[in-house]
Amino acid sequence: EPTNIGIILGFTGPLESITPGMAASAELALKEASDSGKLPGGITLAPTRSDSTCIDAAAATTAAQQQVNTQKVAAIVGADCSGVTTAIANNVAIPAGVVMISPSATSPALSTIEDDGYFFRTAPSDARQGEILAAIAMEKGIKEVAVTFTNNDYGKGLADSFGAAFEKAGGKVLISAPHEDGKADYSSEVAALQAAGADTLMVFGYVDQGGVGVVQASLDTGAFESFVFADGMYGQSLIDKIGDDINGKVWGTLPGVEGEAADKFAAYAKENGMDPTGTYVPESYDAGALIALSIAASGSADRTGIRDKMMDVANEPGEKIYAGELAKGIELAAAGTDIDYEGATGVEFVGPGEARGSYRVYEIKDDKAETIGYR
Amino acid sequence: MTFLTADAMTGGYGAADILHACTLAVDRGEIAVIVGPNGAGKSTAMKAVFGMLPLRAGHVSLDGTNITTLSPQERVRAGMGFVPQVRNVFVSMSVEENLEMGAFIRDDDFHDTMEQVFSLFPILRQKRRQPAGELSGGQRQQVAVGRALMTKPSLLMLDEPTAGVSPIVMDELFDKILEVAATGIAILMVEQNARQALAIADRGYVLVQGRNRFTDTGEALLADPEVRRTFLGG
Amino acid sequence: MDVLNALVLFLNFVMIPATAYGAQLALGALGVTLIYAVLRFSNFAHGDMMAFGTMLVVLVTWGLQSLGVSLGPLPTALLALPIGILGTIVLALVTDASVYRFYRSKRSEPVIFVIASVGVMFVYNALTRFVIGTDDQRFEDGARFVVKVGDFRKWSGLDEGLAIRTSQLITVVVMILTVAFVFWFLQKTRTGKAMRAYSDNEDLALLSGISPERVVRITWILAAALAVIAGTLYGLDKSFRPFTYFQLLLPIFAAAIVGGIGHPLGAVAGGFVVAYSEVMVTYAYKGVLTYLLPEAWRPEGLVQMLGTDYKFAVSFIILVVVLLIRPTGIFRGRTI
Amino acid sequence: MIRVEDLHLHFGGIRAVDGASVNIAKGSITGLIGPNGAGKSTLFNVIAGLYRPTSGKVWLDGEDVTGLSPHALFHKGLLRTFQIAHEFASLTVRENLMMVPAEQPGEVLWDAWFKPGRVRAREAEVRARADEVIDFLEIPHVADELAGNLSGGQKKLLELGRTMMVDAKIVFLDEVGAGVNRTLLNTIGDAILRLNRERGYTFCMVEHDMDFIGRLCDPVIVMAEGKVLTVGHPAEVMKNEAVIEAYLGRGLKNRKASAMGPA
Amino acid sequence: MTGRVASLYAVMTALIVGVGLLQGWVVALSILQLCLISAIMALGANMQWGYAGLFNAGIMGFAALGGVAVVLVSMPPVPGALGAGGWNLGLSALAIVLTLAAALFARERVAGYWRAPVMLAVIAIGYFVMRTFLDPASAAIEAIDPAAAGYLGGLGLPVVISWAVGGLFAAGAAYIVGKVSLGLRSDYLAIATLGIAEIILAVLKNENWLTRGVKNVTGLPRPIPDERTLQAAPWVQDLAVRFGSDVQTAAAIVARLAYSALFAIVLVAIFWLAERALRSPWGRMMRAIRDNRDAAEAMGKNVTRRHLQIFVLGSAVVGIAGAMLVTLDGQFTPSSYNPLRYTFLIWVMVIVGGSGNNWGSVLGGFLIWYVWVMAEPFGSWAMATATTGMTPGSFWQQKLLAAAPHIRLLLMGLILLTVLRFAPQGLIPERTARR
Ligand SMILES: Nc1ncnc2c1ncn2[C@@H]1O[C@H](COP(=O)(O)OP(=O)(O)OP(=O)(O)O)[C@@H](O)[C@H]1O
Ligand SMILES: Nc1ncnc2c1ncn2[C@@H]1O[C@H](COP(=O)(O)OP(=O)(O)OP(=O)(O)O)[C@@H](O)[C@H]1O
Ligand SMILES: CC(C)C[C@H](N)C(=O)O
Ligand SMILES: [Mg+2]
Ligand SMILES: [Mg+2]
Repeated sequence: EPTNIGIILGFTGPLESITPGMAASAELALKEASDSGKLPGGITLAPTRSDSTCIDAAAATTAAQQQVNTQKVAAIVGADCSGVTTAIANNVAIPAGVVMISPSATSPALSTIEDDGYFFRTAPSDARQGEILAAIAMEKGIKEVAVTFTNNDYGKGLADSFGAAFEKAGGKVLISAPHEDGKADYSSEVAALQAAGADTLMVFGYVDQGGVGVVQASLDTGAFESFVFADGMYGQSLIDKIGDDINGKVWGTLPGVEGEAADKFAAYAKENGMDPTGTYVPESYDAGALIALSIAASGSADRTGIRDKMMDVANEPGEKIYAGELAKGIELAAAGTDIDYEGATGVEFVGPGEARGSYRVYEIKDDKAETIGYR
Repeated sequence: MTFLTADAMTGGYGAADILHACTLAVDRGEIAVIVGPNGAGKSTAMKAVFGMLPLRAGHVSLDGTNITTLSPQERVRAGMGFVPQVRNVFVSMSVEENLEMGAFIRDDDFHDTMEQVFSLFPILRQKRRQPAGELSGGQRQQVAVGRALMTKPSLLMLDEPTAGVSPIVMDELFDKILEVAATGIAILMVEQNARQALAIADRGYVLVQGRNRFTDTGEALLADPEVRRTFLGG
Repeated sequence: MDVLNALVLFLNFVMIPATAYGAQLALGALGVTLIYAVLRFSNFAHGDMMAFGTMLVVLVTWGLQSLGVSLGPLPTALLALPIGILGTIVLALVTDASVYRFYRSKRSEPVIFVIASVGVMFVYNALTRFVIGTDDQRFEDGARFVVKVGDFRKWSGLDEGLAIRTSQLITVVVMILTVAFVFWFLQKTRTGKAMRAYSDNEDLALLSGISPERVVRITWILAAALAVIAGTLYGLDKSFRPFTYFQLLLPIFAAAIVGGIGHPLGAVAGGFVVAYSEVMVTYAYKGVLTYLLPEAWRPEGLVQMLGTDYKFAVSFIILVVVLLIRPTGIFRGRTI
Repeated sequence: MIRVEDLHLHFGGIRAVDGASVNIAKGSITGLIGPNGAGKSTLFNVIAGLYRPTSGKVWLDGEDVTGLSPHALFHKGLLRTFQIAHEFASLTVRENLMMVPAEQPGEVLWDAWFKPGRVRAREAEVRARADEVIDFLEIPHVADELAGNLSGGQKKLLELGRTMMVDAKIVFLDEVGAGVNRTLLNTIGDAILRLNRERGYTFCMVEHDMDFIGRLCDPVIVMAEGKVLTVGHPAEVMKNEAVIEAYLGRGLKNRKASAMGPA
Repeated sequence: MTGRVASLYAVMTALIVGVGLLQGWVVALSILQLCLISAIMALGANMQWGYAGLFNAGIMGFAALGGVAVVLVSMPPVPGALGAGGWNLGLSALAIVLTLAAALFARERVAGYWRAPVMLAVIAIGYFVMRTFLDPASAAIEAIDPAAAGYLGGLGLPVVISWAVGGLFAAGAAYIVGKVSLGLRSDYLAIATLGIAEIILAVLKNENWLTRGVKNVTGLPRPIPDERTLQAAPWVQDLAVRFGSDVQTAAAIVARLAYSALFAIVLVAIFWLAERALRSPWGRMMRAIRDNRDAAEAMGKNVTRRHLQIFVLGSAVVGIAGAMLVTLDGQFTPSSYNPLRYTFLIWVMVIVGGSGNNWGSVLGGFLIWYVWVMAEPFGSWAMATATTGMTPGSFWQQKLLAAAPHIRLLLMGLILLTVLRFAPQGLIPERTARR
């Protein structure tokens, strides 16, 4: 009888095109853990998917409720969007005492919910990314920018934190305008952004949503010559889509760590036929892996036990465990040895159980995103 | 065998029958008029003849062929034309287009027929470009009859064609109906202007509660004091 | 010179994109309006019918591309279009036979049709996603630009550039041809008139010998063709994603209604009204004014009536205002 | 009672009513006749508040009521029927009648919710009255039928019945007779006379049946092309050449004519 | 209640109980809570469509306004927010009122040709005056702790009060909307309301000073103790022991029962009023108006006013339900409002249940919500079953599994079409008084 692990992501709705990759990544971790055969008591982990819809809090909580009460999940990977994540956490997971690890909900507000220690996220809060983007921009000598953000808590929060940091450092945001995702046309947004007179456009959107529409329209009309992308805009699909026009015009950040963690995940993911560069794919793997490791460390699939061990397996001290090495990690953890799960993103939980926030800085060159440093 | 024979039609809209063995007939070149109180089933009988009401018993034949099972559309092609009592024009289309639609099943040149309609109802020529929905009640009635004439039917069925038309137009309508009949077309109509209608009718039917109460020539019915008193308003 | 710069700026950022977008909306609205006019209901499945048809076009285009077929500077999708249209016509006819025909025979209220179309929308939605998934799909090829920004600058010597994409040009041309055809068809052909007659008074159409089923069939054929054309042009110009096609439904309806639903010219006018107003009301006129005004008068702020945050609302504000001033839409609705 | 002064109503280029001035005396039964499209219904509709006139004024009992809404006019005692029956299709015949009277407590939500007693009492009264009207119209067998299922003529009767549910000052009848069986029409004519004599209703009716007009109306107003052609006693009017030419005609040409009438 | 009604309700009850038996009572009760709220929304929509034939496609907007009320009534005030922007907010409100007054004045006094341009000019000027006050106010308010607050905050009153206030908000908005748009024909009314709902949402998403916009307000107060408090309560622990369940489940059930009871009280009250109104002469009048407004008008009924009344009432009911929904979610997230879920789904409820019939609307609310949430697990289950025999990882297995979430839409569509097919008047058709 396998132990169920809930995977609650927006399989339908506005994020439906990135969630399959995220789910597959989390399932990869669960499968790796199960296949190792080393989980205590011969536990095997079975993912059970359900749909968060990304936008409908009521439907999402009902889905979560079913996961918790019917599937009797030991823990949940999810949800994706900050809004539904908050709803599920507050209404279902925390009251029922089920650990919930979101790979992608990045709203700063999630740092402060009363979670009894049940809520974690492998993605950093957007408060941090804004500061980092501002700092890099100043270093590059960018003084005036236009900002466009996807009109949700993620985009707005990021635009706010960037704006504050940038102006504090002496820069100027000439216009900060939202765009709605999934709309038909972005020419009016581009027209207004261009008219403000900045040369650089900061794009805080989603890679296959409005963000790419804005970039495409800007390039076509020659509105902006250079772009800065936040995490949501990272993805090969954008580069493929826009083509040569984009080379040399973009730099951006996304959660990520230097070196080993990322490399190992990239190799491991490719081996398993997945795209490691997908949005929040590494974070999803980590969310799944952390649950498996906590089960190993606590010796059973008990819900509260998973919560109690989470910080231990994720943080120092201990032996570092990377993607593809879960078997080793489980063995050690089950034996009571300290481990420090690094995983795909160099997981390090701070304060209220969220990733500290390391960012990879990249440029788009030769039809590829090239890493130029880490922060 | 008459040109149109509707024999012992029984049927209704729901469970209860409206028509009870109602029989109607009309021959080529003849005018048959149905009169009767409101709600007697006159319109229902017309619909039944035209195939718009499922019959539980009885049959309809046209020119010797049994058409009981034909759809209204097929009956149009078989030569039947019908002007319903209500909703009988295309309100959003111009008068001219209404007439054109009347000629929909015709493949020959129908401009002569249209000319004839216009000379019968001169007001329609004036209003030919106006949507029929903007016409007065009586004008619409003229459009409706005109539309049916456009089919060049061999049987023309009219459900109260003169309701709401002025006396002069009514006279002209009856004149025209006579003319049409004279060309060998069979005419079956329901009328409340019963005295005028029976005066030109070859056959008259008085329908009461879905049953044939009196059947005779128009003149004979007009002369019958009981019919006059109870159905023709004295 | 400055005047020219201002003009080019305005053309490049406002007129050209809005025209292309307006043409796409117009084609979508034309389909909606046609169904409304003849079958008397607002077809909520239209957006997803567009998605389905475009999906077929995308699949066929990929097939052609892999066979090495191309149209030179024009997108291969144009070759695939007829097949997509055919497939969608089949879908529309099957849907009609299995769903709508029943309600027609029962003479149900229009709202029943509307709700049934919501059901159909769900089903189409799922169908499209089953086949092609939820991702963004690219199928554009051929030359991307007719006029490029850089080339234009070089050629004209102006500071401001101008870009016209192939897809924008094709969109407008196809839109004009299609609308002209639909117009001619409805106003001049016998079948077209029969459709109008049917839409006006079903019973009487029957009495005139017009076959209702034939009229309905032709309506669906036209609507399906329009949907696929609109969807494909939109996909070429932006990209294909099932979800956006659902979202497109709202502006399309707005366009149809602003123009006067049921009126083909209205659909076209409505499409452009919605598109232009979205862009013009939220445009920041600072750049244009800077070119036009003397030094001292140049604006400090953005000179923007409404932030782009309200862009989506703008089309509806316009809609509401138009309806209040002219409650039947720009053209009087419900006559074709 | 009703005075209409130089009324115009233009639909775009069409002058449906083109400078009509009309007086309807209190207690009279005034007939309004004229060729199809003369503007009779339109004049009715303007007086009844359905259209706002392009210009001109309407007085009711000395009060300017131009442009008042139909429901306001109803409360001033002006009722009308429609040429094309406007029944409430999903209500029964009885309900059609019962919804007419004003000041029903049950039509105020508060009372409907919290004062069932008062509502019931008034309902009983209204129902009794509706049943009287139904008997009067000789349609008791369809009292509980949905009005949408009535025959064409029955609907017209219902139209008339609704005006009998309240005490009106003036009733406008737009072709009540069209499509109504002549025997019944005579009964209706009697009813109109009775209402006129016993209750003091004023009537104004459009009708194409000249016997009916001749029996009931005095005076008769003849309209043509949006204007008043002449006014007078029916017998006089029917002799008027212009009226005969435009409206009455000279009867059937012959029984088996073969030539087309004059175009 | 006729036999048909009773048996349909019995089936519905059985469906929910079935979930309780198979998936646990917590799930069943979770569904029940939302069924109750959906039923209330459907009742509101039914008043407008079923009673009066008003096609309101802006249900979403009124539901969202109900949500606003929850935030403004029940959240604690944000210290300093009123001080920072209060004056300017007041002035901009004044500007709006003055502008409207001036516009109305212009409409009265300016005749003919110039009326529209003058009114537009007045509104434009008023708009810019309003903006000059509003912009600094909103900037000042948003500057206060933007990550956690940055908005006005609420009054800190008990959350149940906000349900009534939500109704009032929606009613107020409906009054204005109705005043402008009720003259329109039904399809146009539909699209105008659809548009107005989008406008309301655009305001809620972008005016951050009001309800934090897209940054959402979370942690709304609850009308009953939260589950963690319940878990700690001795009587709940007692209950858990008595029924042999764990404390969490017991607390979850208690909480859901409490919510359900609250919602049920509201539902019953609204249902009673709605049903009583429909059966009264008032309901008869409304149906008459729906059938033929010209004739109703000629029979002395003030159609415009009655339409406005029912539009306001129906919207108020939707507003109440909207407030309840937000209370249950514990958060207000403007971006979660989309027409599919908040307008069309409600419409489906009304039509499937049987428009014009309150019993039908309630049933529709229950059934459609049930299907909406149950379709999802069903999809996964169906696909899992369908692919059991296949080689794991094969193309078709992958494809089918990936399609699982879309089964929900497919199923929803098919159920809708099936019900409509076999009961085009809805499951419980309108009772026409015919014998
Ligand atoms: N809504 C409208 N738009 C345009 N023209 C109209 C409209 N309504 C009526 N008319 C025109 O106004 C004229 C007068 O119409 P009205 O209905 O008043 O005639 P009427 O005297 O009642 O005729 P009838 O005896 O046939 O009922 C007609 O020529 C008609 O075509
Ligand atoms: N669609 C319908 N559904 C149910 N009953 C109907 C329907 N149409 C008519 N009836 C009923 O059938 C009966 C006969 O109606 P029909 O219309 O045939 O009368 P009619 O003789 O034409 O009367 P009129 O002279 O008033 O037009 C009436 O009692 C009417 O109530
Ligand atoms: C999936 C992600 C792009 C979601 C986003 N970071 C959010 O918090 O809403
Ligand atoms: Mg009849
Ligand atoms: Mg008239």
